[in-house]
Amino acid sequence: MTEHEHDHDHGHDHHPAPLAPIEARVAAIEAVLRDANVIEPEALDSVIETFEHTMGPMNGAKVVARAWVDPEYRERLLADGTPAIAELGFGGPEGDHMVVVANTPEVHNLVVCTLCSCYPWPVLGLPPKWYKAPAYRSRAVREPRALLAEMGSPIPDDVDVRVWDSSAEVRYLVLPERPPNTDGLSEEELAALVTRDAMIGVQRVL
Amino acid sequence: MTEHEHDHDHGHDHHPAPLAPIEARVAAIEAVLRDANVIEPEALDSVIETFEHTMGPMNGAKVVARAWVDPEYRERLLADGTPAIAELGFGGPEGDHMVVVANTPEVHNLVVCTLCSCYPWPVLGLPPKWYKAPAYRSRAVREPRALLAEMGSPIPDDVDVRVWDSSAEVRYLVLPERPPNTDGLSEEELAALVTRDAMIGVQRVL
Amino acid sequence: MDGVHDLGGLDGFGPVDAPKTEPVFAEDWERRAARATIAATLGLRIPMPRFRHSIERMEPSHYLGSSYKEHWVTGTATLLVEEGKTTQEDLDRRSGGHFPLSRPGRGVLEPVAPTQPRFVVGDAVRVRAWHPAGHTRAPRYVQGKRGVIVRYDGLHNFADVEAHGGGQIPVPAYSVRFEATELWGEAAEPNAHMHVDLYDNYLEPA
Amino acid sequence: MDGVHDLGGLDGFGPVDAPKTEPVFAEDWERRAARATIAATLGLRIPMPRFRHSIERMEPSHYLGSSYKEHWVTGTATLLVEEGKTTQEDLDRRSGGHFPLSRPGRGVLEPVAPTQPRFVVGDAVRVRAWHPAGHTRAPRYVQGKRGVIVRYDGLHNFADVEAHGGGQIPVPAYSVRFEATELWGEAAEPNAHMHVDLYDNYLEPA
Repeated sequence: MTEHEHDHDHGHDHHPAPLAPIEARVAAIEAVLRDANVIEPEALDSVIETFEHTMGPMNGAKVVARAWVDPEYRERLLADGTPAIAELGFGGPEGDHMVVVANTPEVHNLVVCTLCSCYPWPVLGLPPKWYKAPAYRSRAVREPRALLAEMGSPIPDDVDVRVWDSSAEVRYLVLPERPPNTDGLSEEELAALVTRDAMIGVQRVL
Repeated sequence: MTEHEHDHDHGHDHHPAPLAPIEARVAAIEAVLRDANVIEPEALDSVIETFEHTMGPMNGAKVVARAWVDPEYRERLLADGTPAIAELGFGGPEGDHMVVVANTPEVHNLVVCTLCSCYPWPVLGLPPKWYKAPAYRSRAVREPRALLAEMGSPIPDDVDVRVWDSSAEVRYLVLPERPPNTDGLSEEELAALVTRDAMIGVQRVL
Repeated sequence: MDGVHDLGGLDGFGPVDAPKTEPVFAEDWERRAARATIAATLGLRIPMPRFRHSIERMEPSHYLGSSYKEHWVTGTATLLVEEGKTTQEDLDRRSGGHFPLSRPGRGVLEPVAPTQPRFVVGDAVRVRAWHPAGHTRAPRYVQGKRGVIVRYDGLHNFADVEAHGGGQIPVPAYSVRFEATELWGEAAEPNAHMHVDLYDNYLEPA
Repeated sequence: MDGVHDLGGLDGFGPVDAPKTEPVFAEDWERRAARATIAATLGLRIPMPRFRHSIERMEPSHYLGSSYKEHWVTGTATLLVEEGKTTQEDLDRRSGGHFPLSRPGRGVLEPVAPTQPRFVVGDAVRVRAWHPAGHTRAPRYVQGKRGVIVRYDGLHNFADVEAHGGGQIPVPAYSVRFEATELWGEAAEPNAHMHVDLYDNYLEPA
């Protein structure tokens, strides 16, 4: 960072100061938060740890596996996602208006947030970078079949592709189809088959 | 440039090579043009000199002044711009399908190229940077009145604002209104009053 | 605002680069950026729509050329300036370079009152071609387009006013289904539907 | 392609920064870039629509974040690669860093035959919602919208096929007038009209 400091005085001529490195920008914000008595950033460490260790697709996988083994749960889940997901202990910010959409032989669901990066934190954690990047957000609503084929999941022509743009308060979870030949697996073993990508809808077959 | 060369080998890892300076990129193209026997860049020096010295708004200003002093020329100019402009010796690439649009007390015209940078080279030269930049191109068709007001030319509500997006082959020239109290001026003196901005339409009053 | 953040249908971003797995925070600054963002929005009591709008106001090339964590950094710093906790100069000094911030907003606080649902599932609706200058959750790709209500999601605080200091105004929200051909014309893929979550205020009977 | 080059109506770029005067070429590399661009397009016989498309295919953040002269450099280098005169690696080596090029095209050569005018001045037309993947001169902001023919401009080579190697196919071109409210809905300014020059192939009777 220090190698850029001498350029600061030139910020107003035709050679603007070089961009501050992103690490230095974060440090500047942290310092402002402290010096202006807004809040101590460290006070949020526990929230960050929650993102890293408590939230994540392993939660959504449990919801999916339960729906696969328990038809009544599946019915509750599809009728009103939020309380059904809360039965398994998951909820909170970005997860308090959950809608679960089920893939069937006739329907494939795909979730996107074209306007920003909305994502169901309690069941999937923070979104991967590609979910928030322009290529996915621009193409998911315009050419979902081409996109899914590129990402390894071509969708047969007779399957209705349903794209869900989470543009308001609802957050979506895709319920994938249970893979064939899994009758003997336990709920826990089934959960281990469920991927983040399948619950976003960019992977059709598990 | 040399300070970046050592980074070239890292282009395929997670720290891509730094961007080559634009001067070095131009030099690389020049070298390719020579080495691949496409053409000697220097062979085009005379064309570049034409852009710098022969083309420019001084040509359009002569067209405007002539139209102000010669009603029959004005009529020909508005009926079919290209031959009328050729009468004064101006024509060629980006000027062979000219349409001239006249401002009146009831009408104000504004020219833009939203898709790229089309511009009537023979009468206005190469466009200024702002004409090619996103702010102008995005706003001219969406909020021309707000844009013109910001640029110093508020347009009265009862004046029809006509925006011309030169999206195909035609190139436009705005014929501004002749300023009041200029009866005694010669055609050459009148031409000296005409600005590039008035012939684009971002300036209404001369 | 019809900004570049409103990515639905925009072309030119190439393939989705989706590694199979990635860490929640790839680098330490990303973890600290998330922490500082949550800290600032909590400490300053910034409603989520206002935070989103602080990111939407980024310089478009910066928005498209940086990661979402950098968006958080830029939005958070912009809000700290707008709340009087720091200044551009202070951030530049602290970060040892230029600290890019978002542009000033152009949004106007619309007078909106709480309402009850005007539509039921199955109703044909048209999305208003509202194109507000400020924050909105009506993506450009559905504005002016016709769809059908497929789900009622209850009352939610209207993001468009909360983003601009108008407080929490509960209005109905729905999921609206669109035919791909209605949105993308001749470029539409077969057998595909897009669903967008829209507030009652965005809709009119079709 | 509905790329970021298609700027009409996009918001977020701030005020137009228009100095009163500027040199034709502010820096030596700009003059040399113009010379090399003209040299390459002449030497390789690149039709103008193909050159424009080489720029439209730039990485969107690069397009929006760089000057038009840098667009020329990027498009020209991309065409030199696509014509087999150089390679990415050669350009990187020659420029001593990373030389950013445009993305591969996705355009499809449409079968188009020469036609005669189907419309006359005064006809109501609708612009096809064609949204082709390749080069087009139908801006996104008028696709699907209704207007009125105000001028017939004769036959011109259809840019959409010439850009993709289809040669020179003469088709009619018109200027089409649109009401601001048709294009921008509730955000339209009063007493304003937008005119876009459109090929016959883009239009259908309204």
